[in-house]
Amino acid sequence: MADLYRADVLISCLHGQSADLAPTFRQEIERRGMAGEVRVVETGCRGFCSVGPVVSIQPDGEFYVNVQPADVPEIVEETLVKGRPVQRLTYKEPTTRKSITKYDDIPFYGKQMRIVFRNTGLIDPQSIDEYIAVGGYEALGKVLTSMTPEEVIEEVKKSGLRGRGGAGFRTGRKWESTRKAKGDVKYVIANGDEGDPGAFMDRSLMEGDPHAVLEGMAIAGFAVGANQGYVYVRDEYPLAVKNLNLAIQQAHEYGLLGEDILGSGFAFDIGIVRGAGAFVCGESSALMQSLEGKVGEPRSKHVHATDRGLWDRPSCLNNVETLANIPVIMLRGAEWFASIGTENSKGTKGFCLVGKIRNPGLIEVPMGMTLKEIIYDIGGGPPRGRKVKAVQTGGPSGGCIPTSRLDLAVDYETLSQAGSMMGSGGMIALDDRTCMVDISRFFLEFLKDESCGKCAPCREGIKRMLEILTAISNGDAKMGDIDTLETLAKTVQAASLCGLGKSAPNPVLSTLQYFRQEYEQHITEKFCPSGVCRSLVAYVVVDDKCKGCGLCIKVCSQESIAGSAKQPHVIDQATCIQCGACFDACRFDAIQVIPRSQVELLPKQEVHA
Amino acid sequence: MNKLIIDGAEYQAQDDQTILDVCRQNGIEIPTLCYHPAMEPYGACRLCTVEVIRHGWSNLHTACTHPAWDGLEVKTQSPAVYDVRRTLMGLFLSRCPHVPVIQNLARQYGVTEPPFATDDPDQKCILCGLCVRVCNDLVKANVINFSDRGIDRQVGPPFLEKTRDCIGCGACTIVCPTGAIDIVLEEAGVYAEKPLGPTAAIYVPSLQAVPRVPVIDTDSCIRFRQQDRSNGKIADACGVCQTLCEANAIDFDQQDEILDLTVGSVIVATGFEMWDPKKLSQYSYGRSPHIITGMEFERLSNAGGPTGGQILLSDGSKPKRVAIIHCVGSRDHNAHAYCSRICCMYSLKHAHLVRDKTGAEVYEFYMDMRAFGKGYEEFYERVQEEGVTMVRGRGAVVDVLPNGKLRVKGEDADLGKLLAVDVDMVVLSTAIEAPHDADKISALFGLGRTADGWFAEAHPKLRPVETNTDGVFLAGCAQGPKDVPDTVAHAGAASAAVLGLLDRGEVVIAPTVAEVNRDDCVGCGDCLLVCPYTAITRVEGKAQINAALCKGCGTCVATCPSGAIMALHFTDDQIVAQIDGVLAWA
Amino acid sequence: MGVEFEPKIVAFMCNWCTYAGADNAGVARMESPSNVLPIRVMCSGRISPEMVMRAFRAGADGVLVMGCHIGDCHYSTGNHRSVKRMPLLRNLLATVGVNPERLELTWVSAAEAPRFVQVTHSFTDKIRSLGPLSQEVAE
Amino acid sequence: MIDEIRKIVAERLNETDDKGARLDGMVALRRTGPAVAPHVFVAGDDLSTLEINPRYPLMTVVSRLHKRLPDIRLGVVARGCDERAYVEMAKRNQIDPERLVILGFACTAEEALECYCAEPFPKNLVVGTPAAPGPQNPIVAKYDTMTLAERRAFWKQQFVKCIKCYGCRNICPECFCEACAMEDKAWVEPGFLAPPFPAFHLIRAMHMASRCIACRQCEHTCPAHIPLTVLYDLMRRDMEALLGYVPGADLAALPPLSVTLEQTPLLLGDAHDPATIPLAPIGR
Repeated sequence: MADLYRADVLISCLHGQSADLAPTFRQEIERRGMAGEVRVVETGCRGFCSVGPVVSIQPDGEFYVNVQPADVPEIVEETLVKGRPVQRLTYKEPTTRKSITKYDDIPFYGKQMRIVFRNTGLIDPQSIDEYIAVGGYEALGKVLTSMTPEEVIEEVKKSGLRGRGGAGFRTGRKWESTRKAKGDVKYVIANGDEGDPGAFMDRSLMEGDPHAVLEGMAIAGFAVGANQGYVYVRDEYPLAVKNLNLAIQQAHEYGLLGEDILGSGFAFDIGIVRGAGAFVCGESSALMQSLEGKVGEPRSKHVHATDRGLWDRPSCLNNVETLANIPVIMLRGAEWFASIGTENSKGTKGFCLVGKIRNPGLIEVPMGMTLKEIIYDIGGGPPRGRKVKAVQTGGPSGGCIPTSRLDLAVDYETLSQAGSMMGSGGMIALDDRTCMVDISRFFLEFLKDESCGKCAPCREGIKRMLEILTAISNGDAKMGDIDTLETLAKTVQAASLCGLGKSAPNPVLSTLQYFRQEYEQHITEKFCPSGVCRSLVAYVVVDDKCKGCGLCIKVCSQESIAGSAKQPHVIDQATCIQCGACFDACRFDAIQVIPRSQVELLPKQEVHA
Repeated sequence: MNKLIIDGAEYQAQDDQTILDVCRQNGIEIPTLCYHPAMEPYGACRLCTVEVIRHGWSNLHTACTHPAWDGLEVKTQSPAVYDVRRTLMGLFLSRCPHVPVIQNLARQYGVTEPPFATDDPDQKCILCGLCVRVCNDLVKANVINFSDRGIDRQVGPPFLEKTRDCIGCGACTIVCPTGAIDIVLEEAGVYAEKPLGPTAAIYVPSLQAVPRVPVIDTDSCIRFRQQDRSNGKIADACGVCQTLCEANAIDFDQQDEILDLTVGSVIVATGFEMWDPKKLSQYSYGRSPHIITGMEFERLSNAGGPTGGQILLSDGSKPKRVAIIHCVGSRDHNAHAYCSRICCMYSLKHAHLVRDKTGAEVYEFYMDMRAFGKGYEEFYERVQEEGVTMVRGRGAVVDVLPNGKLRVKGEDADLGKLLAVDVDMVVLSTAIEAPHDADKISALFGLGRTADGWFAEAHPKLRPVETNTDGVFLAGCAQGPKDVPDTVAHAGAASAAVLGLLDRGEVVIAPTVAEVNRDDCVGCGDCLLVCPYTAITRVEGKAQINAALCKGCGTCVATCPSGAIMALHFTDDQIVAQIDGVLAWA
Repeated sequence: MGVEFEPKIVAFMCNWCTYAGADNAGVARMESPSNVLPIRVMCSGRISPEMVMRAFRAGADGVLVMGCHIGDCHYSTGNHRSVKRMPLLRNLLATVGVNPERLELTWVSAAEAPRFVQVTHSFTDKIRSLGPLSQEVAE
Repeated sequence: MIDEIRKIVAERLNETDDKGARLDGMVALRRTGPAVAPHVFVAGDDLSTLEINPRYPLMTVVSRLHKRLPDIRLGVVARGCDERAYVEMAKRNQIDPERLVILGFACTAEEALECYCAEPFPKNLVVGTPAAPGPQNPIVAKYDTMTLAERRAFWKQQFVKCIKCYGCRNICPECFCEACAMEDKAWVEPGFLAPPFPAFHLIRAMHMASRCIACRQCEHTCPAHIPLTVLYDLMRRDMEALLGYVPGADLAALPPLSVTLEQTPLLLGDAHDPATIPLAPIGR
């Protein structure tokens, strides 16, 4: 058993610069002779990205943000030796600037409900003992000793759990189909091929709580009658691979994987398969092709993978997040789980909340929470002076939901009906400095590279849609192009081979649905009101608003702005590259976006650099 | 039996059929590009998209991949289907604006002009993957595949570099719907195919072949190459020809057989091989397409050959001057010392053909004209009268000039001068030589070979078709260079020798066998050890020789310590008498 | 020693290789020394030490034993015996003081008419230089 | 020693084997007055006349008995050379190993010295302790340094004494042929005494090539005191060097001159080119 310690220092955000934190802490604690009393634990992600790296001291729960190695001696001196918080490093509530010392009191976490991410950031993911200490593998024990596979499936069905990968297929039904499928050899596959740009839920989970995934897989294996599982992880997640491998090894040592688990006679083993990082390999048939060692390209599937999947054998493919829910459901019961969420969407969902927002990060909320609550209450709303224009959900294949519909409850059906999708959990807040044409273009740019290119509508259609969007951005489009774009988008949606292609037009279609006027404005007025499409806009100083503070001069990378103190400044249109840095910097709204065409009409102004 | 409704009418389908199968079977037209009946459906071009209504839900699916389930309702012509196909054809036409198949299909859906900008007007590939699948799944040559992803996807060999793995089977060109693949032969020249030998695994041996049916070259055919020859099982590879042959004329089970025959006589008629003129670099063979061997000239001038029998240069023009060089590799101590016997006469024939077909000037470099046969000298005179320039002297060197012309240098022995002639084509009358694997035949039958590699007859004058192995005879060039009449005569003699044996019905064995004097035999058994024919056995403690098995080598005689064995006709006394005799005489 | 000494050489030849080679040499009008007195046997394996001794005894100054190359024996392995027997006999000659060079074993195939000529010439030259055996034995 | 041999012979004659069979007799030497002669002792015989001296080729007797009486099972009181003779004879069907029990005894050191014997004891040693091998014959030891002329002179001097009595052949246990090449007029002209040099002795030497087991009987017997074993020792030496064969050593080894190169390869030189097969050194 683990030794007893007086206190734990939990260090999150183990990427990049924070890598030095743990050694520094250990050195400092060693220097002070407290090595036997205080333990330094490198934990998984806590989701609160805007303030990382974060350190929390247990058991009292002091929570320090933006911790640098230089801060370590002070934390050790103050908190661990003298028992008082370091005010300098506590979290400050953004509006009131009030200092919040304890983790539990931070509003970012207040509205969240952490089921999937119950352990990440709190336990050492490389220690199976810690996972067991927080109730890990209890569910597996319960399932193997007291339940039949049918009962497990029934429980999952009753819980209402649906696939967290995005499509929302009912997990219980998938398990049942796999169980009923003919075949001696069956597989459980965990999909950890998280491909959405900016999304890292699966990664945080696999890095921060790998055993939760393994336990979920073992239970799934028992339920569907599989003895072999595979975790498909992208190779860009080396820590996830490392922690999962370690976890598998430990579970073997503890008899929680392998032959005759817990004396039940049930055998289950798990292998890690590393994908090379192709978005399309998140698609189930492409993933299985890749697992089989072939090129990750989707197949037409009129026969479900539950009947003929990996190596043509019945295969149950679940997202890692789906699987991490399973142990909790088994322990706390389907009814408890079903009590969370909406009628058709039960439980919680993890999101990666990013974009023009104050508290970006990884969150987990109950299904049914409105977008507004997520964006404002958890995300802290847009930065000063900005307005939320839309929320993009569902990753590159998702859609944009306008401000007017922010009271939408987040669940599978509602999001679909609004023209977007749940997806794997990307959520991007777009503010009024976001151009909807540009955002469509951005996603199609991503998909153009990530489409496997097998089927013609996806490959050729995305290329053509992107061409039209680029033309619109550049002011080269004509009115009929929007109709062509829409026709193309609908064809790609209807005719593509796999989910990637079928959902690829979503960004275009949803922005067309809600922001068609913005598209038209780009074409008819040759103007991008958000100031993003550079060919269409010019930035000018509004003389009577300019206080001559010079901030814009400082931020201009092109040295295109000139002006004396307290005198209105001038932008040299000849050298301005329309980056908008001045616009974002100005505290007096003295910089204005105007159509590029109007530059000619401006009075000639001398610019003195 | 599944029942489904297609465009309002009911059809029946098997469980393993797709919607496309049912439609094709019933004459319902559905356009396809990436589909081929010989291969698994792929579902990439999406052109066969149809509307499928199941349990009241309507969805678009590709007919090629969707099973023809019971109770489906399928619409192949609905507005939604039409719209999808129209948009798709717009995309295809924009990609490949000048491919007739695409143009025609697009026109059917009302698309006459590419709706989008064309990147590459010469693009023909629609990435349907048929070539990739035929190469990998059917042919199993695994030479081409897709590279890159998304809009950068393209088809090619690994790293898009030339590969030696391509076997040039051409299956990809056959299945390609848009004609995007060409087979380009690396070696340029008139001879679009090599002058000798086929280029594909299936070919008609000769245009003049009777019956004129193709054959499969099992050494080149991938299907046969991949079969496990040890157990004779044919691999499940390729079979494109069988799949595509409408007459069902291809039967892979027709195999070469190894027949076990018990025979009394064998005629070895293994013929000759052509000597490779690359072995003597002064002839520059291989450095110009216009330096060819006599055998290649035969192919070139053959009506079934690559030029239909015309004698042409690689640019398609007729040569103006041709040199024919005799004794290339024959009568040459750097190659074969012997005379190949046939070259003089075929060279004269070639000269005649060149004169006849092109009117070109012909220079014939000869050392001696060996026109020894009946009518041969007359032919020689006729060719001379046709205006062929005869140069007596070895054609020594052929140079390839920078302008592509060929310069033949040699000595005109009659004039006593060195000579150089610039010509358009050089025909090398190369030597014939014993087959490269004659040593195996030699070991198999215990045949002797002469120094130049030909099989040795039992006696150069008295037993010209027999060998030293009883029952094995030689015919034709296996024994040495011969022209056709001589070969026929020699083969006739060999046949007659065999027939002589057959006619007798009994074999007379040589009387030179060994005999045991049992009185003197002490039964030591050394003779049993030496006998290579196990002709000696021990009977009642003493050696006994089976005269039918004994070949009379006499090794046992020399071995017997007791002097109890006698070699008939080579007895000790006889040999001693010879020894004494020759020494007395000397 | 006589200036005009011409050695007498008994050459045992196997029927299939050497004899045919000698025959071919003759057909090709190649010249081989008349000192060489051919004795045809079916196989070099037929030649016993007694026979060699007998040749010496009967007046030969040298004895050549010729057969097929190893592996080419018409009787498969007859020459395997010769190649063991003759070297032993050469040693025995040396043991009793007779120059062993007077006995030579060599392989000449039917195809090797030139080799036959070369072997017989060089052996004759060698024996010529050794002088008469009778003189050697009489010493 | 002789007492022990007699005792053991008595025991063996009375012993029964697994099948209850007894030896039909024991071949040994028996004193008959002043001389000794081979004798088959049977059970109950007076063994006090059994002798082991002098040396006598008893295997010749065994061979004749085996041939004459196809069922007889014998024992033999044998020296090392007797046993070696047995090996070569059995190999050539002159003795049936199934019907012979060898009761071996070791020669004395003095005997080994006299015989220049390299192995003065049988492998199947029952009585006595092995004596050290005798030295090499001094003539053999210096032979390599002798020139051809010296050798020729030496042998001519020896062979001229030969009276063609065939004693060497008659005493030899390995000379069991029915007809002898030395008497064949094709090889040896009759009417010459001494026999022509060197054919007569070389024919016998070649016949002994894979047989001579160095028992020295021929030399002991020779009335002309020709040192025949010098010739045979040199022959044996060449045999071993060229073909690796030591007569009398191994019943399973095939007679090398009668088998193929695959069965017994040349140890020196290349059979494909006989010119490469070397000769033993000759003095200059």
